[in-house]
Amino acid sequence: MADPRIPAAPRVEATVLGADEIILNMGPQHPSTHGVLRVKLRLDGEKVVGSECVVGYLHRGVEKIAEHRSYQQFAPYVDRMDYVAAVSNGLGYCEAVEKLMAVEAPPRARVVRTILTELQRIASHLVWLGTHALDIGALTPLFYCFREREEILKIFEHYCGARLTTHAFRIGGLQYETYDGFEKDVVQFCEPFDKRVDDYEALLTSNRIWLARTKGIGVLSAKDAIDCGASGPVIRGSGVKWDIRKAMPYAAYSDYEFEIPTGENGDTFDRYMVRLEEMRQSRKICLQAVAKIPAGPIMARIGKVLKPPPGEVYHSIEAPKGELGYYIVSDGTTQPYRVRIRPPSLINLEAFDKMVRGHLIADVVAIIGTLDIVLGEVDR
Amino acid sequence: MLDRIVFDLFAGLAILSAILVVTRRNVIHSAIFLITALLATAGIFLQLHAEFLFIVQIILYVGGIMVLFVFVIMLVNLDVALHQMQFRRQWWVGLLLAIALGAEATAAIYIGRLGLPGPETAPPASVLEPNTELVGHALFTGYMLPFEIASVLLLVAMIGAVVMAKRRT
Amino acid sequence: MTHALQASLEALKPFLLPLIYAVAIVAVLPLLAGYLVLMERKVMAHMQVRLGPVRVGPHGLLQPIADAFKLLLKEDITPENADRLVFWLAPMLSMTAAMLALAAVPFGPGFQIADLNIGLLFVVGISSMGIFGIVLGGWASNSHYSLIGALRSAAQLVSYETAAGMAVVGALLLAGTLSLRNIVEMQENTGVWFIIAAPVGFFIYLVASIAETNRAPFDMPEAESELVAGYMTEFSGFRWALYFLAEYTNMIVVASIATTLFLGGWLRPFPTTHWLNFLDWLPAALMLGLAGYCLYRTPKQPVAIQKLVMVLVAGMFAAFAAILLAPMVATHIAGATSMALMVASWKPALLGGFWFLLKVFLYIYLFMWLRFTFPRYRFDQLMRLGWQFLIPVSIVNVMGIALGLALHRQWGWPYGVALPTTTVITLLIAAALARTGEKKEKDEAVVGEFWGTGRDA
Amino acid sequence: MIGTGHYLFLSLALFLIGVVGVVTRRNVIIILMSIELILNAVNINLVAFSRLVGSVEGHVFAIFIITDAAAEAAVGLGIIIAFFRNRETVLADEMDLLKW
Repeated sequence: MADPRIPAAPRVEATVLGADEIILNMGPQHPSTHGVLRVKLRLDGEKVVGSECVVGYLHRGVEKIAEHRSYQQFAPYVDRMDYVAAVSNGLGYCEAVEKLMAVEAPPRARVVRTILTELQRIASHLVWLGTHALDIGALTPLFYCFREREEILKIFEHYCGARLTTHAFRIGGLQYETYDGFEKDVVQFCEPFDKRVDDYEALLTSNRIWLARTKGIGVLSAKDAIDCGASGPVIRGSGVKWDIRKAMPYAAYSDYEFEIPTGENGDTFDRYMVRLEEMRQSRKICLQAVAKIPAGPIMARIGKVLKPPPGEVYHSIEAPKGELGYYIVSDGTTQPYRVRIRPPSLINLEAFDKMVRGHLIADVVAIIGTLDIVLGEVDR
Repeated sequence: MLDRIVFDLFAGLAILSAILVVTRRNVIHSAIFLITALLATAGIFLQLHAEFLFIVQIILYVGGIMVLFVFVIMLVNLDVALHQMQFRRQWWVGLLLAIALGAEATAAIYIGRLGLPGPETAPPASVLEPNTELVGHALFTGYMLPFEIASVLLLVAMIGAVVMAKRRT
Repeated sequence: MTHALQASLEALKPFLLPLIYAVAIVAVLPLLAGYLVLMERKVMAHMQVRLGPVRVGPHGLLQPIADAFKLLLKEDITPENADRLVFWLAPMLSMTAAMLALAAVPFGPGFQIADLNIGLLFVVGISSMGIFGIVLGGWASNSHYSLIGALRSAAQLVSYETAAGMAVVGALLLAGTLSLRNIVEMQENTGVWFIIAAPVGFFIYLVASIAETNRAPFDMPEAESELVAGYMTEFSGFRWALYFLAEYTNMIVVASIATTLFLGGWLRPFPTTHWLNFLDWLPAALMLGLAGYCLYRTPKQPVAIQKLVMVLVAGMFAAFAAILLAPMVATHIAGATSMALMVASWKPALLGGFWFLLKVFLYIYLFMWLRFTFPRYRFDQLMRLGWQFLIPVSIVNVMGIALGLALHRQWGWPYGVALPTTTVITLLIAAALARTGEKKEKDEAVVGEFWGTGRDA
Repeated sequence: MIGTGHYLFLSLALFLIGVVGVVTRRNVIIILMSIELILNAVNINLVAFSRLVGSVEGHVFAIFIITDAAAEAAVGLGIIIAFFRNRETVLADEMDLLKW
């Protein structure tokens, strides 16, 4: 199993503990490990000298389940991976299967998908911002973030009846036409949203304590970020301009104008700024998209029973947390032969040990927060 | 009468907890009983109309030095130490020595006691009032030099402690 | 026999009034702490666009009582490898120290258990013993979270007590006495609260007292997102309630000290300005206003029993108003019967108590406000702030006040010139200190200490 | 009425207990605590005589002794921490190295 070419990372318990070292077991039940992550920390006083992430407490065998479900049946399962960004998961899966079958969703469906996915990105970042601030001890932003998130969830609820695990898209397009007043709702949410982000910034960005707690914390250099395969805001915070929406456009992203924000130092503060800016950019995309939703069908012409030709496909999208990839192998039957999912949270978590060494316990929670992991996705 | 009760209470508490300090196996328990002994002594000070010293005892000894002790005990807490032998093998020599010393001192006090003026001749408590002002006055006039030397001593001790406890890298 | 009884009663007489005060404080304090929690939750809720407790009683007014019952009935768990004796002792130690400190606090001109001539030192010393409750509790739990919380707490308290002590010394120089009652009387004689004479000292005491009571943004020992609950992690039920009670009692203690030292204790604003005497009517008016508001809200309560509770609360406020109003009215009755005179003589005590509690609550409100606004400091930053900024500034502050007093007394500068001058000097030095500290922090920032910041790609 | 003798005997008792602690215990921290007991006993003496004579000089000396105790505790505990870090023991009779 171990690759001899890779030098083994020192395990937490690998060597004898020094006189004033202790092992602190953080999680799986802990208020700020964002679910059931378990981190074994080796501490010298309060300083972290070693860490090991133990994942798998939320493993449900999603990939294995896929092998016993038809392509359509599996779609709701992916919602349960990154449960704060269910729409994005669904988009990635549907597009992957469409690619495998060589069909394309009609333009109207693609635009609506883009709008919903960008709204979901904002919602996911809002959850991140609230919980991250809570980890660092600011209690109040959470409730302001959830106030805005509620509006997004209301749009989802109107559109497909569900708020959290939406199953909004179908393979080949959309099941539901947009409801009356969809455009108005989206515009109504997006117009004042810029001001809301300014509000969050007023609470945090210029706060001395916030700066002291985030600047220079969890520094990840661009090289390290690339080496460990990080993606999404984590790699962009390190200054690498990498966004699949631009690099390999999918859905309708090539039609819209938006910027890719990047950081400079790769510290927690930069990732915070990157995510805030991403929310603003997502709002911009939503406004552009909602202004001209093309008319037309919402579903491509595909059969009731999907039988993709034998073959394999890899398709990835820019989920709120990073690159979400689906690798699907088809053997020509109604059920996939193998589905492999590349969850961004798990790969980003690889950088955890590098970021956390030498920092204090208080920074550990800040770093877990800044990586924005969702354990449903890490463990699948 | 009330005086007597107060004295017996505090003295008994002090001696009992002092004995517990030197006999407990667990260091933290020892520290707790030392705190009790120090508080009881503070009570004795109060009875002797040394109000300022009473509060100095609480703030410095209990609130400062003992916190330091407890802090260090937690830093070096070793479960192993609990199961080791707590007393030296020659403990009885020490005990005998202490008893001899005690007998000698007791005899000395008992004999010398007659030379001491009785409690009736003690000046009224109001001589020591206002206590804080008097102590402060004495400290900053007659004992200015010792006071300054004590502050230098504290500085030296502080630097020494920092140097000692600092990690050599 | 009856003679002996009478004699002993005679002997006990000086203890009677303090005893009544003590019982009153011990009986009221838990209730007060419970309602402080409710106040905190309500204030927090309204700052965070939500409602807070509303289910138990109108506006959640009975929530503290329900909470208390829940805590009392909860299972009391002792961890298996805990040190039972210490685990049992620690919460009580915390609580005892916090309550004992209240013994010397003057709540009003007549309402004080004991006017010690070392009063201030007594409060500081006793409340510094509360730390043993935290440290020993954390150690006895035999859990790493608790232990780290306890160690943080010990270091934090020792550091910030120094700063708080120095800030207190500043006010002591102005007052020239350690007796809390005399300090307030001194402010009455000077005609100016010490917060105006020594604003820097008040600021230092404010920060240090937040740190001493382990409140956010200095709540390192119990930082819930890092250490679960710090030293309280393993405590449940009644013991946990004792810790909680101790925390809120400590808040009341530090707020009382700040009120006494800097905010004029039981004095109303501008106690010597006579055209402001109408302020004496304010307490009663405020209570009447509250009662009126409760009555106004009564018909809007959904359930009959909530209406009833609301009316009762209104009645309570009205009763308070009547009590506060009685001496005011009695002084204005020309008849001057002995009864009216007696009632009139209560005036300073009643109004003093009102102003004192009002200031204490405002101070605690400030604590809460800060808690909901700021993120939490990190432990080393907290230590740096304490040792490299607060303690030097507090020492400079003491020297500044001493200089101001010397200018006033030796060289005859007027009070209103000498102290502001030295305050400005102190502020300048503090600003310089902050600037150098910031510069040093920037130089020492951990950016790239462990991993390079090289950028490619 | 309590005579000075009472205080002297109390002080003596505390002093002796402290001495016993110093000479019999192996744990350095407890030895340090016993020294605190001894210093404390001395303070009682000073304060009792101060009361007898009716002057505060005994109090002043007691304050100096408390200062001294603080200095001693700080340095002593610093040494203990340094020693523990290297040898992982707090037992006095295992401290048998002059240098490491």
